[in-house]
Amino acid sequence: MTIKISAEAFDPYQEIQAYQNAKTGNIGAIGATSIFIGTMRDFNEGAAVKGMTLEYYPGMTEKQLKKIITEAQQQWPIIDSLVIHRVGDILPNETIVLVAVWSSHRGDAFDASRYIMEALKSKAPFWKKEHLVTENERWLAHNTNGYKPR
Amino acid sequence: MTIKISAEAFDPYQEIQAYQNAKTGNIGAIGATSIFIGTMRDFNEGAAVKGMTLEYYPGMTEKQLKKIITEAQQQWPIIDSLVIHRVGDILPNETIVLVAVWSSHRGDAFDASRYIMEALKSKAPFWKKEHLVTENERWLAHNTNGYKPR
Amino acid sequence: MSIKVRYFASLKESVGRSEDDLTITGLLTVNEVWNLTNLGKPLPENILAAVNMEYVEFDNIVKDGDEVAFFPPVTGG
Amino acid sequence: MSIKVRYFASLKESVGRSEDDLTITGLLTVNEVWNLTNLGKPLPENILAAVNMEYVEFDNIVKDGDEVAFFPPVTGG
Repeated sequence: MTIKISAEAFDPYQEIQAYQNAKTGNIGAIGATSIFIGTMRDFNEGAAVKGMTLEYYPGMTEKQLKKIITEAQQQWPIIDSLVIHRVGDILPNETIVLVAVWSSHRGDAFDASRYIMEALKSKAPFWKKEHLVTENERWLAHNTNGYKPR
Repeated sequence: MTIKISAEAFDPYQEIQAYQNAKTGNIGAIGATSIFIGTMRDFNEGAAVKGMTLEYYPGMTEKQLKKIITEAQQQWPIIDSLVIHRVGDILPNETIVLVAVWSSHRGDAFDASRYIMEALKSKAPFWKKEHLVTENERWLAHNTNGYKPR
Repeated sequence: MSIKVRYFASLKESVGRSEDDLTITGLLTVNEVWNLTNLGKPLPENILAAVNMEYVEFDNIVKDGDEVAFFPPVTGG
Repeated sequence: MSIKVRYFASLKESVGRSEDDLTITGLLTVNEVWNLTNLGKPLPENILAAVNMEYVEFDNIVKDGDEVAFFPPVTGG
């Protein structure tokens, strides 16, 4: 389990490759990798968005992420996991969050990565303030439930 | 929608990066990327495995994959998708399959990528013959359902 | 009429060939195609059939020029 | 006893500061911490509370040295 909070833009694929290359044990047991990448869109809730500032609670954020991943590990046989979340000033098309889960079987990898994403969105202390093209700013009020059909 | 059958080993992350870099339209609409990577394990159904040969049905395999992805597109608002499946002789730790789905929202990306994987495993004509460490060979008899808890 | 018949994976190994060319007259079902090309050999359990690269039932009627395929359950991914 | 109080995101902007240091005697709930540091200002709707970086209910008792945080619903990911 590795958790990173990044104040700089990152390439999710380079991060996963570097993480995998550094792995040693258990390689041959990995049959499934489920990855989710959240990216900043340029349009949200009816408005064109030119940028975003992501605030977090240093200490609590890492603590809650660790708790979420530990809960996932208790429910599914996870071989390894990597979660990276961006903070600070973000531009459209940049990566906000990366969740990667390695497991022997695909059902476990899918279930665990989705669980981590949903829990992260409902429990990890991050807050988004959008900078609109109109020069207005707005804090997002709440996240939606990603399990429900919209 | 892009479908590739690859007789050569491929790096799934390089493939995704190259595919994304070649994209033009709709970039700012992408909020979610869900990726599944299936990897060859060195142990399966009670035996150590040193290699595998993947047979397919040229023409029908591509046709069925296209049908599966089209079904996914009808069910979820997918911006783009990439499916690459390996054939031929494969070694442990090599990638067997890559499914990537780009969408605006995470629920759609998760649902669609999982749907494509499950449909691929039950309908796309690929057959695995395992080469065991004992020098025995065996055809796998059937795939399991990845939605059910094992 | 002329029909191409193909076998894949473990079925290809058990029938001992990858394809047959079948020339006959009159209507045929997929099941009858199997019986004509594999005289006396019962269809192994769980075998699937496709006509022109689409899955079909065994009572499906085959037309001139069709490609009929028989194969075991798929195990890709 | 001494308590650190922190505010985040839109709540930080509406209270106009990021933290308070509170020194009092006697037992206190999280709700009372808010009332003491934000005299007369009602707690905005949906605000969450944490003590020492764990989510708590507002009737949770606060101890000397605790860090109490108030913030709006989270919107990461």
